[in-house]
Amino acid sequence: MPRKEIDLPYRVDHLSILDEEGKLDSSIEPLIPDEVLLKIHRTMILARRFDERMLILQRQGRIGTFAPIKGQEAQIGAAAVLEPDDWLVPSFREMPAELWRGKKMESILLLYGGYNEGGYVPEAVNNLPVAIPVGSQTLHAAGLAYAIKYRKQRQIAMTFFGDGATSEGDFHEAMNFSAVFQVPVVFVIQNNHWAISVPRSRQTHSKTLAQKALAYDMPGLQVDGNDVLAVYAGAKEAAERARAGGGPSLIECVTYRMSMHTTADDPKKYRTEEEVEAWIKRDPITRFQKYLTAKGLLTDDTIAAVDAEVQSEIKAAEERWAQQVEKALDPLDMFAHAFAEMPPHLLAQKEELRQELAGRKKAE
Amino acid sequence: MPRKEIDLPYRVDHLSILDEEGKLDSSIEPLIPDEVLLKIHRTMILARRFDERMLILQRQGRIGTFAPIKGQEAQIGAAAVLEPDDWLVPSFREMPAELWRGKKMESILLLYGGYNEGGYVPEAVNNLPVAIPVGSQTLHAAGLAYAIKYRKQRQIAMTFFGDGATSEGDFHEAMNFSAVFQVPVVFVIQNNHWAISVPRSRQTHSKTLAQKALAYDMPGLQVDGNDVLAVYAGAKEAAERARAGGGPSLIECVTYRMSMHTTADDPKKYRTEEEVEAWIKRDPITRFQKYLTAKGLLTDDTIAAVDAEVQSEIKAAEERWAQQVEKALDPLDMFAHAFAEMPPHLLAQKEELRQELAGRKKAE
Amino acid sequence: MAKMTMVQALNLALHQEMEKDDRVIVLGEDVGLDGGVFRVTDGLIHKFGAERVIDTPLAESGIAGFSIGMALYGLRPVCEMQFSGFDYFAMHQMESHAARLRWRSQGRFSVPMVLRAPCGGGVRALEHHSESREAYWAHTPGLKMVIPSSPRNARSLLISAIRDPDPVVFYEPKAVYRAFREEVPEDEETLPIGTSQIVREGKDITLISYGATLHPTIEAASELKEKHGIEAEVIDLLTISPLDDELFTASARKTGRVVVVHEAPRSFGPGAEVVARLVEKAFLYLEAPIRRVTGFDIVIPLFQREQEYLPGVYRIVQAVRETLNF
Amino acid sequence: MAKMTMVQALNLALHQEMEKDDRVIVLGEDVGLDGGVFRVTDGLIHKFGAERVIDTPLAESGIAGFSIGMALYGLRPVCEMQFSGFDYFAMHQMESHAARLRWRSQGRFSVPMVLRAPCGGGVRALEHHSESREAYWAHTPGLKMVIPSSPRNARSLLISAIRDPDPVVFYEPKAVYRAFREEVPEDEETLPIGTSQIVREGKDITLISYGATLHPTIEAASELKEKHGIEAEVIDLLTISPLDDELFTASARKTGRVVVVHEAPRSFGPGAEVVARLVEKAFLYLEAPIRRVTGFDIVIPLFQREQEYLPGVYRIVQAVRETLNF
Ligand SMILES: Cc1ncc(C[n+]2csc(CCOP(=O)(O)OP(=O)(O)O)c2C)c(N)n1
Ligand SMILES: Cc1ncc(C[n+]2csc(CCOP(=O)(O)OP(=O)(O)O)c2C)c(N)n1
Ligand SMILES: [Mg+2]
Ligand SMILES: [Mg+2]
Repeated sequence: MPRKEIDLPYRVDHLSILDEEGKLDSSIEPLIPDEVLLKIHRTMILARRFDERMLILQRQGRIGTFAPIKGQEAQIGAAAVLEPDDWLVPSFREMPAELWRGKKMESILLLYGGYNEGGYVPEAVNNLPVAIPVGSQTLHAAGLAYAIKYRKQRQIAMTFFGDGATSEGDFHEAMNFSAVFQVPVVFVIQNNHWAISVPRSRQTHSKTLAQKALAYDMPGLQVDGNDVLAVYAGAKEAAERARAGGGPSLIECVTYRMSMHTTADDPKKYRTEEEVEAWIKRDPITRFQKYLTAKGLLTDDTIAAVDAEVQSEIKAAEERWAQQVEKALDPLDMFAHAFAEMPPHLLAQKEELRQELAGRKKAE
Repeated sequence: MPRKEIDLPYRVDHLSILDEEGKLDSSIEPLIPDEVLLKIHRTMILARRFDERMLILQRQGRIGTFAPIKGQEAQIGAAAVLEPDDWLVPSFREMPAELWRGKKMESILLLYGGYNEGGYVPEAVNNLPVAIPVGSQTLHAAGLAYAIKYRKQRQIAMTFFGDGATSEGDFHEAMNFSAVFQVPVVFVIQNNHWAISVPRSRQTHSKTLAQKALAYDMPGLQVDGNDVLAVYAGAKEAAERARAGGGPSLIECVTYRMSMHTTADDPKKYRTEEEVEAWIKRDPITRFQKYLTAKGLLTDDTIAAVDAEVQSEIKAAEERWAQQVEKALDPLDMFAHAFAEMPPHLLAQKEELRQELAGRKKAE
Repeated sequence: MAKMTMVQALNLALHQEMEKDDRVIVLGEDVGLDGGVFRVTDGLIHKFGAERVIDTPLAESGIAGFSIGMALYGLRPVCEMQFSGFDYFAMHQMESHAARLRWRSQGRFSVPMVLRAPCGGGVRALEHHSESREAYWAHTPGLKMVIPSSPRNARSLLISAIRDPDPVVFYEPKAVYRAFREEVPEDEETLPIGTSQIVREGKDITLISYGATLHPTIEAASELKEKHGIEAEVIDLLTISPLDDELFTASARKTGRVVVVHEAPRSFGPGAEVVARLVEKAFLYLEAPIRRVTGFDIVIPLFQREQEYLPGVYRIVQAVRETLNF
Repeated sequence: MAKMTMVQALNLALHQEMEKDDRVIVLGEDVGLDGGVFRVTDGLIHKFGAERVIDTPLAESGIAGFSIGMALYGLRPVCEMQFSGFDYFAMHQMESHAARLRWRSQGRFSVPMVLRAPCGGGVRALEHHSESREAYWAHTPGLKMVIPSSPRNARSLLISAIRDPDPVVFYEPKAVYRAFREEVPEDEETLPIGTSQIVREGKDITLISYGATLHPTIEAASELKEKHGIEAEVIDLLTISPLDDELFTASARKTGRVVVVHEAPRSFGPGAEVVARLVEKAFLYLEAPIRRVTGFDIVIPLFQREQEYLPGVYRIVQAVRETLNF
């Protein structure tokens, strides 16, 4: 009895299914219907192309600062295990997952183009808006999951956040609440190796982020985050456990931010080209395409066709965006949605602004 | 490679040296000089008696709310590994450790008696004042330890906090910062099984609190917190590691809050008498006395003598307290120590109060 | 009708709202078996079970963020911060999410939560247990900030806060919790958030206060009448934000003289906003400077001296007389 | 003397203080190799090493609490919150410890730290990157709150803040960071915290502002003079708390009319305190209501509309003319 090791209920595994060369470990290949595989592929391409397009728009000054997602498209594997009425609780780098979940590109452009209206979430979609304060949204996922459990629904909540976010107290509190109340939530870390200029190794001293689950007796799994099959399989396992009443899980997706932190950032200040190049070899799209090609689901031609299609989708979205911007011209709308009902002082302030704008117009 | 367990650098042990009956595992008995053993014993008795006395004073209305420490006196084992110039960073239930570190009883009475002056910390003592916001002080210990490392000193910082405190984001951030910067700090959890009315089992889902160290690749150890030898041994190991540049450690002391949370609390609302009684059998003082008696260091007579001595020490402290209260009569002192130099608006407000007090006196 | 303390009245409000609406969930530290450290949630767990009356882990940001998640799902969480002196731990969740999610989602989501916290001094408590920082919340766009002053209005306002479609920070003055009893009708009663009340009519001067300091303010008004023949009108703000400036402006236009009373620190405190509104809306009617009778701009002292810190009858009476003699 | 932007001037202050005093430590998110997202800490890590220029984990309460620990040991940490919109995460550490430890320990300990944060709108940023919540800090006993308006005073005030024996919250208006250059003497220069300045003399009206909105205020003063022959005196507060009410009171006594300008939301904002002080100290001299030209009481809109939210020259000129026509 004097000094003895304590048995802990969990160990931490690493999961990889499709390696960098696109080689498959078929013994653990998840069973995904062909049309879903193709839809995942298509959304990954869409996300990649839309990201590239946003970068151009940003450089042209047509939208403001945003956080590119290049390299992190395999996150769609996690979103793909969600049912339509499940809840997605993203940070600011989940554009791929959001597209999978039906977010409109024009609304993303509206948001990063600087219009409040871009935050609108359609009634049918259970996605929370982008959350910028790092780590803070994880608690909302925990609370949503509690409400789901309270209402005895089959839904789950899935929240995404970065390696940096694991340092925030809110992440700790969200993990702890979720484990204590055994609620149906899946925590998905996008470990893209950097929090702006701070490398994963300086963010925390632990060997993995997945092992942080041990602090809460929660299952934790590390997956190759550029392997969409591994991401899918890990998320599926966690989602099924959650739906079956087995409580929360943590998944660390080891991936890489191939681009800058945001368009305001210059990664050359803090990381080497070699590192980036090494990761480009591990591109999630390339290896998934190899897999799908080997499976006979894609050819070079159909890949090119997908590319062309998403490009025209993006173009169409830009047109809808332009129309929405036209409609969004009234600055007085800044007062909208402050409260369900506007209190007198805001009515008065809105009137002040109306008069000011009218006066300025006249003065011109 | 596909799915494989990740090797983690640490395991979590439980350490117990002196069991409930006072039976010793002599293979791991720490080497503590007799006079230190006796001083630890004496301070445990002093803490127990002073706590009892404070409860009486509180019930008499002579002091206000405070948090009794009964049952947690073995924490002195941890404080006993500190050098005089090390830093003690307590919560509000470390009166025993504070007495060990030279805190004056009269100053404790002054504090809980409602005088700001009770917060004074003598120049020679590196104890931070009581910290009430749960968990928040752990970050101060981490920062102190960083400063120690920066100044290349041999000191360490030791911070105490409860089981409930491990739920706060600040605990997580303090653990993470400490591990990242590998600073000389020892985190000591007083797991007294309750955070007011919330039992340890509902505070967090993990089997132990010690395992939370795994989230940071930090050594974590659980010790029998009513076994002052185990507490000492665990803390010694951690302190030596810290001093040798080995970074932070976490120690979970499994103990019990035998009394109420604070004097404003009624534990009967949420816990059973049986539970309390079971823990009274594990009293840290009883078993330590058995050990010291078996060692030939104490007899029933010398135990009684210690008791009488501490009682008269307490009485003397109360007299000094009364004198200090006499001196502390000026309410204008509430403005003292707001800033190094009092800004004009505070000078003016102090003058307002002076005039008010003078006016009220005249009006009487 | 029964005579109740504020604690009992708040407890009644929670009982009735939970009974009526299964979206209402109570959560916080020790709100379950313990019934809250002040017993405001007493008995709820026995009636509604541990699923709806949740003892949470010890983490304020967690409690607030978890509540936000529940509210987004359509529940109506009423969370308790054990003392208002610990709600800064939850500030970022409230400022950055509770207050913004309706706006951020452009109306799709809302956060109908209540954050309750005992506030203020006067109960001989430890450090951090006597603070008044309502100005933080009042200054935060997207939040409402309510502080009742009596059992009856506490009950009515808490019901309104629970039913409010937007987040409400609800401070409960500890000094009033058990200070007196008041008739509280059994039948449900609400009070509109954003509306203040005249609690005593007068023509010579307007006294504006809320929460615990309303009571010395009323006492001061009595003393002013009895000893000096001064008729003070007393206004209870009840809601700090959105601030009802109509009523006190009208009163100030009538009396021409105003004293604002609160225990929060003076500088950048709630009283400053009252003064600013009066200057904006009743400038020509003001016959004397508006005095702020408040806590000082220091940490509220430990309990032996807190009565000297807190605005009391003497301080209010003096300020009124000086204002009238101006 | 070199012409510098505010970013360069702040960087100079840090370089010089770190060189002079090895107690000065810089820490925060991305303050090392990246030099801070606005480059205020650029180059420091190369000169002073990673031990003194610390890239911390991503945790604001951690950064503040860690700094408090260092300060207790006698160091002089200068920590950066990446944006002021994230400093609420650190609010409890600042309110409950930084602001109180001198008092709590009755003078034994002190917390000579600086908490720097870029504040305010006008740089077309994302949500949470344009806030002005200086009133939270200004209302907190035990803290000082400083907001410079130009490269030169930013440099002098930052040096004073670092040397200050007590905690200083130091907000840096992003809109000014690179807006213009100013001569900044190479030799060390300090400005006393708690002191405001007249930046333009005038006799007709007093305009009080600080930080970014000082500049449209000055522009408005020029326009008022040129177009309307109105001579406005402009005061730059520089320190929000402790508020220097002597200078603006004297000015108000002279002009009789005052407009306060800031971009923080109006209600319970800094302007209210200025009004309250003027009412207390210059009542008889006021010839018109004091107008507050401020941000509105809503979340600052995303960038397409932020210029309509922020107080600009037009809004200030209108308010001045209305005040003069009162
Ligand atoms: C609470 C908070 N602090 C600071 C920031 C500024 N910031 C934005 S993103 C970021 C790094 C985030 O890193 P990580 O969590 O790894 O996500 P990633 O950006 O890599 O996707 C920082 C510091 C913020 N948005 N929120
Ligand atoms: C941040 C914060 N939240 C709430 C409280 C109120 N409170 C005081 S002690 C306590 C329980 C603490 O439990 P634990 O950490 O286990 O320490 P113990 O009291 O058992 O020594 C609570 C909730 C507080 N002091 N600080
Ligand atoms: Mg990252
Ligand atoms: Mg405990």
